[in-house]
Amino acid sequence: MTYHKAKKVVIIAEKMLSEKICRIIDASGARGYTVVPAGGRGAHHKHYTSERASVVDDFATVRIEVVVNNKTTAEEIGNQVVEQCFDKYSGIVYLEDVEVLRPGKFGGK
Amino acid sequence: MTYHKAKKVVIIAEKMLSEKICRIIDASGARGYTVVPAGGRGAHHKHYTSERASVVDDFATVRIEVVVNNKTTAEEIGNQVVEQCFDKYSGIVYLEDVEVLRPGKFGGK
Amino acid sequence: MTYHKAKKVVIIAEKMLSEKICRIIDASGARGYTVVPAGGRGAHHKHYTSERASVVDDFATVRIEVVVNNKTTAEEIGNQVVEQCFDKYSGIVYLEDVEVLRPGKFGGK
Amino acid sequence: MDFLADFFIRFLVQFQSPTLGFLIGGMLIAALGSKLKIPNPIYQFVVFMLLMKIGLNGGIEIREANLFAMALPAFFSILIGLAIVRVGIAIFGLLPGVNSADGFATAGLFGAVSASTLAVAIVMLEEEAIAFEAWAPALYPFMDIPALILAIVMANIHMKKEENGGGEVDVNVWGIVKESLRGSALSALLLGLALGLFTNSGSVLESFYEPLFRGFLSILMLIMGMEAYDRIKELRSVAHWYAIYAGFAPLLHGLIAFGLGYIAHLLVGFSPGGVIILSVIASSNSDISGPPTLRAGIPSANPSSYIGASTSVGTPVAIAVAIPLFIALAQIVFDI
Amino acid sequence: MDFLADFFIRFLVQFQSPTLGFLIGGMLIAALGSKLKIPNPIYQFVVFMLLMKIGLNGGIEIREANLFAMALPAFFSILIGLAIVRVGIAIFGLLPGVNSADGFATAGLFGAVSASTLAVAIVMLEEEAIAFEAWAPALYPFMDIPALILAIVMANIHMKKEENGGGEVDVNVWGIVKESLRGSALSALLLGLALGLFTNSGSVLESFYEPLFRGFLSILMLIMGMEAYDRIKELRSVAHWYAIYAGFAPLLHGLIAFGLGYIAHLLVGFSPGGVIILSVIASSNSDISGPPTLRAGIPSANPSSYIGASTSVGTPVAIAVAIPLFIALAQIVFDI
Amino acid sequence: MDFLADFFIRFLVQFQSPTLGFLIGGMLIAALGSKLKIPNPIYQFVVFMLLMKIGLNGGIEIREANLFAMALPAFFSILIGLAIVRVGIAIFGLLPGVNSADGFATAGLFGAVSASTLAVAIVMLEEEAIAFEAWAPALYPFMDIPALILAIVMANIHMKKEENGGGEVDVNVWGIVKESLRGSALSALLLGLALGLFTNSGSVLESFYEPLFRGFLSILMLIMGMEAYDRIKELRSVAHWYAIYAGFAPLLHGLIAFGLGYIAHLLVGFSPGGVIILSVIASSNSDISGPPTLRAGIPSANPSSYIGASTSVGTPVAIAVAIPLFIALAQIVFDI
Ligand SMILES: Nc1ncnc2c1ncn2[C@@H]1O[C@H](COP(=O)(O)O)[C@@H](O)[C@H]1O
Ligand SMILES: Nc1ncnc2c1ncn2[C@@H]1O[C@H](COP(=O)(O)O)[C@@H](O)[C@H]1O
Ligand SMILES: Nc1ncnc2c1ncn2[C@@H]1O[C@H](COP(=O)(O)O)[C@@H](O)[C@H]1O
Ligand code: NA
Ligand code: NA
Ligand code: NA
Repeated sequence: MTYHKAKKVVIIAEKMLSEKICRIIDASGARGYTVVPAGGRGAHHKHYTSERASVVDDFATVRIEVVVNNKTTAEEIGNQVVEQCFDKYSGIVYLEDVEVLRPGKFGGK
Repeated sequence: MTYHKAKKVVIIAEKMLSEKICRIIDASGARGYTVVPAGGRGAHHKHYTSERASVVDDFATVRIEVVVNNKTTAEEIGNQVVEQCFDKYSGIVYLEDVEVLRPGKFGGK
Repeated sequence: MTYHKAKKVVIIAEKMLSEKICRIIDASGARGYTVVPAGGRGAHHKHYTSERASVVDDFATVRIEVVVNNKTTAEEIGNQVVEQCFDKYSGIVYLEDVEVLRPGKFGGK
Repeated sequence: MDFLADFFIRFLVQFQSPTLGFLIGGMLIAALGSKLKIPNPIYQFVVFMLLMKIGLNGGIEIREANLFAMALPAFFSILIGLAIVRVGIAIFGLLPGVNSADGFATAGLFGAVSASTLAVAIVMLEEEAIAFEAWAPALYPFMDIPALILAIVMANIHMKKEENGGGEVDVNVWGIVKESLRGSALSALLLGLALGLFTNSGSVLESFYEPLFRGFLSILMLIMGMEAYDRIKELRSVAHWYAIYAGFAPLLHGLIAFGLGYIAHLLVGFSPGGVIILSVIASSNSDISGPPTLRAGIPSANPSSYIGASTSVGTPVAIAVAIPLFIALAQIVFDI
Repeated sequence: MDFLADFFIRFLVQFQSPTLGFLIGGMLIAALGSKLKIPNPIYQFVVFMLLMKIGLNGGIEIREANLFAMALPAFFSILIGLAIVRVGIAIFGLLPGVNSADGFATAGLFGAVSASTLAVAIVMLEEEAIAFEAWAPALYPFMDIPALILAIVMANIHMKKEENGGGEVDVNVWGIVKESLRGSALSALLLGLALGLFTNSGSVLESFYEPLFRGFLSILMLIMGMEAYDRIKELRSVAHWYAIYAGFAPLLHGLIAFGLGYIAHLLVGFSPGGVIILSVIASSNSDISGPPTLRAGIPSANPSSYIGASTSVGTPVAIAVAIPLFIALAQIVFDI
Repeated sequence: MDFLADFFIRFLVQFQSPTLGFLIGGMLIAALGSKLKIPNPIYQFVVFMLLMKIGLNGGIEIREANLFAMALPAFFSILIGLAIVRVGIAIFGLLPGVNSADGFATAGLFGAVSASTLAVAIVMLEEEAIAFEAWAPALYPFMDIPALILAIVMANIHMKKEENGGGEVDVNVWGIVKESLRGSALSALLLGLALGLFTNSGSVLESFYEPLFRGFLSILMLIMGMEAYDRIKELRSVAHWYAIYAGFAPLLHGLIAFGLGYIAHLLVGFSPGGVIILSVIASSNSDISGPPTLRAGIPSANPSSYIGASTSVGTPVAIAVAIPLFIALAQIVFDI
């Protein structure tokens, strides 16, 4: 089996944005994504992990990762998320190089 | 302290496969792995994160990451997982370049 | 929008160390970090994920990731964590190359 | 005519039961897009509590029971489990556009048993003051396990045939039995039975598991209702046959069991309440342990088809239609 | 003078209430750095249990209620919600160093309603054996939703004006209503009301939701106490005006409501207990559904300012000061 | 001879206790590979509920207690905690193949106290209708904290000596005290005590914490049983001495405490039930707060050795052997 170059986009954002972000990802042509509940601290304020009772659950953060088989789609997802979500809400986006087997599974437009 | 090149393998799979995948990792000579419960959407269907009551818990997904100090072991783990698990069940695998301190901790065969 | 090179540090450690590690990160000049509860196996012993009742919760592990906009800060965080925490406790650290939009958000000293 | 009128009145009255109310309420708020969610750890704990209570109760009362009387109903349970699967596979074989692996898995799931449906039946019988044998809920594994085994074995024989024109098929039957017994639902039930049988657990049952039973059941119904609605989307993405099967199969299966239960009533004095329990077990379809067992045993089957059919249609029909139906039927047949 | 002495005695006695004890205990152990934590799934479940109980109770008793009597208090609730927001925005507009978006959001949060404060009031009234209309807790959404809508609409108009000198502002009012009703707190309350109204849920209420109510409330208070302390740090990072506002606003809002409640008492016989409930609803500030709605509706507001003010100051004041105050006031005014 | 026969009968009868049943049941289903799991949030909540109940109960009854009577047992508790650690360290020092850090940590863990074992003892005494001083469970920290401190201090002195031939050792004793008191178990116990003492918490205790106590204890026992089995693998990977020590130490420690408790009985009228509580506290080993404190204080010790020994052997022996043993012993010695 051979490994093929691909791109991963990681988005860390408030939980309440996750639906919107997933719609952006779906629209980009990516074939899937993975979501993990997270906590953390950023420029604005501290977010608790989902383990501890927190009166405002929606302010917890999630970490979403998407692997796509080309750079353009990855950058496009990143751009869209920053434009549509991160002008007003907290969050970060970054890209990484990865290698995948079966690149067909990771479609991009 | 100096940083040494190493490889990370990330596997996202149905929870029910996690034991089998951990056995593959152990057999590869890797010295450890980290597991995080996850949710997501893939080619087949949507998986909920473990936070929400889901009647079928075993269908949630996990994200497993393994750092090993050479490319061959990493690729071998990826190949084994795809061959033994992902013909029938859902999941993805990808590799990444990382840099580690103390490479001795990340044995490979 | 253009993407800029940056570094990510990932630290996997026992939960009880997380406060100390967050202090190291804050001191480094990084602008934020993200924490995810994890389980896993390492050189020493097995850690359960936080889903399963475990009599000793503090021994669960966490995965902390920090994105900073320069290599030196990243390496410095890694060095500090290994020196101050991992002589006695279990854990691993690794660095990765990432690309970010808005590099100003990821300060380093 | 009188029968039907009588039947419909009894049937409608049960719709005021809070248990059904929570089920329907769950569907409703999911449909309205409510963000209310019951956390997963609570769900797992609720299921544990219900099965532990059913187990403890059975274990304590079984001590005085004549277990020989259980032999025939247990045998019938095995028979019913196997029959449901065979009939289901035959039906799906005739339907166009149904993937064969999906058909095997769906038939297996409907042959297997739902712990939550069983819990509802127990509460409903208590409400109606209809007695049943303490060991009746313990018929569960006798129907559940054979059904799962048969479905997996037949699926594997079929796959092998398609791949290489037949030949040796080795399915690890003992592995399936073990996996079923180890599942969280059956484990809790059997542990409860053992504790009820061997320890003085009467006081903890009465002070804790018993009083919380109906309340936790109401919460489970809420969850089942929300899931039922959520899974409809998945169900829509597969052939309609699954939904149609899931709509009528619970009633058919329950009727088969009612017939055999009636025979057991005549032969060994199986109580009317026991006959209802047997019918409900048959009409239920597995929601907790069945799906992972089938996922492992028939990996090529698409979970969306069998889980969608079961959670969105089969379970609501079993709870909201089959249980009141078989209670009403028994009340008329046995004149209770 | 007699009034004041009497008042203080009544007031102090209530500090021995275990409910307040758990709240203060929670603050204390958080301040002492305790690692005790109540897991998040338990918190979510506790909130569900409390609201489901309040809902079921209301639903069951509303059956016999004369709902026309509800019209005036409901209308007053809307009025109060709107007034609180307008007054709040006016106050913050006068204060120096207050970001306008933050002011709008804080005013909205204090106009909205806290389910936990409401639950405490219900327990306190039961302890004091003061009766209230079964539908009184259902006044909650009548005050909550208009307040949130008004705050969000006014904030958006203001932002638009600043950006482009006014012009069309379109705020999705129906969207805010839907989002409020779909929030986990209101969903649970309304579901409970519906189940109480339409099903025979009396037995499950009595056997499960009712007996666990006070215990779960004690746990909720512990959590609120710990959160109150934890958020103080966040509150410190913003202008002091939020804390000052949060300290006196609950009393002011409660007094406005008490006055209108008194009028309803004279006009339509609104009970003294109902007047207390109305006052407490007004003095409370939303902790569960309000913050996410405001976060979505006024994204430029900094959550630290409004959540800090509400959780660390507003809620403790509403629970520990406003509830005993309005009970004592009612006892004197209505001579009960 | 009569004594022994009598003793064994009393001892065996207690094996039918549901509490022990759940413990053994937990081990059994873990050994059989069951997938049943109690979610972590439920476990944390169960522990909170148990300790809050013990605390509230103590706090309420302490009001009327003569606290001077507590002085001698409290002093003895400190003594016992210190003695257990010294003796334990001496024993491990003599054993071959035992890493010294691991020995210090294990001795510390067995000197410290288990909240769950204490809860079982309280239930068992209630079942046997043996009275004890309301403050007896509050002896817990008097034994727990000194034991942890001594173990950590001695370990650090030892390490320093090995590293640089002695010299200044500075261990933050006050830090250890604080960390112990802040741990989730002691926090809940002390918070409960304070609330019981200062608020009218009788009603919430009676309506919530009290009735759920035995049921939640049964769930805790199930978890402890499953963990005991799971940790055996870890225990196997370390020297056998830990298991051997863990098997007899609970009895030895309990006997020491029984002796001192007897003296307190003679001197200040410490009740037989109190003597049993003291013995059980001594024979227990810390499962919740001890391990993290030791992990922080003696980082070079391998948690597998001390947690394995404690969870897999020490706790089951303390619960299943020591508690019935000391009850039976007290029944004979005090003729109750
Ligand atoms: N430099 C960073 N590295 C990793 N995660 C970050 C970083 N900055 C922010 N985050 C995550 O993004 C969330 C929101 O950040 P912010 O928008 O800065 O408030 C935080 O809660 C963190 O989880
Ligand atoms: N392109 C992707 N990027 C990230 N995660 C993915 C991707 N595709 C699939 N996954 C994850 O892998 C799981 C199974 O995917 P699948 O095999 O496509 O059903 C999903 O639930 C996702 O969590
Ligand atoms: N090679 C590895 N790859 C990924 N995670 C690891 C690796 N080694 C250790 N870990 C994680 O680090 C934790 C502590 O490891 P250790 O210090 O080796 O006991 C483990 O529980 C794992 O979660
Ligand atoms: Na069935
Ligand atoms: Na308000
Ligand atoms: Na001890």
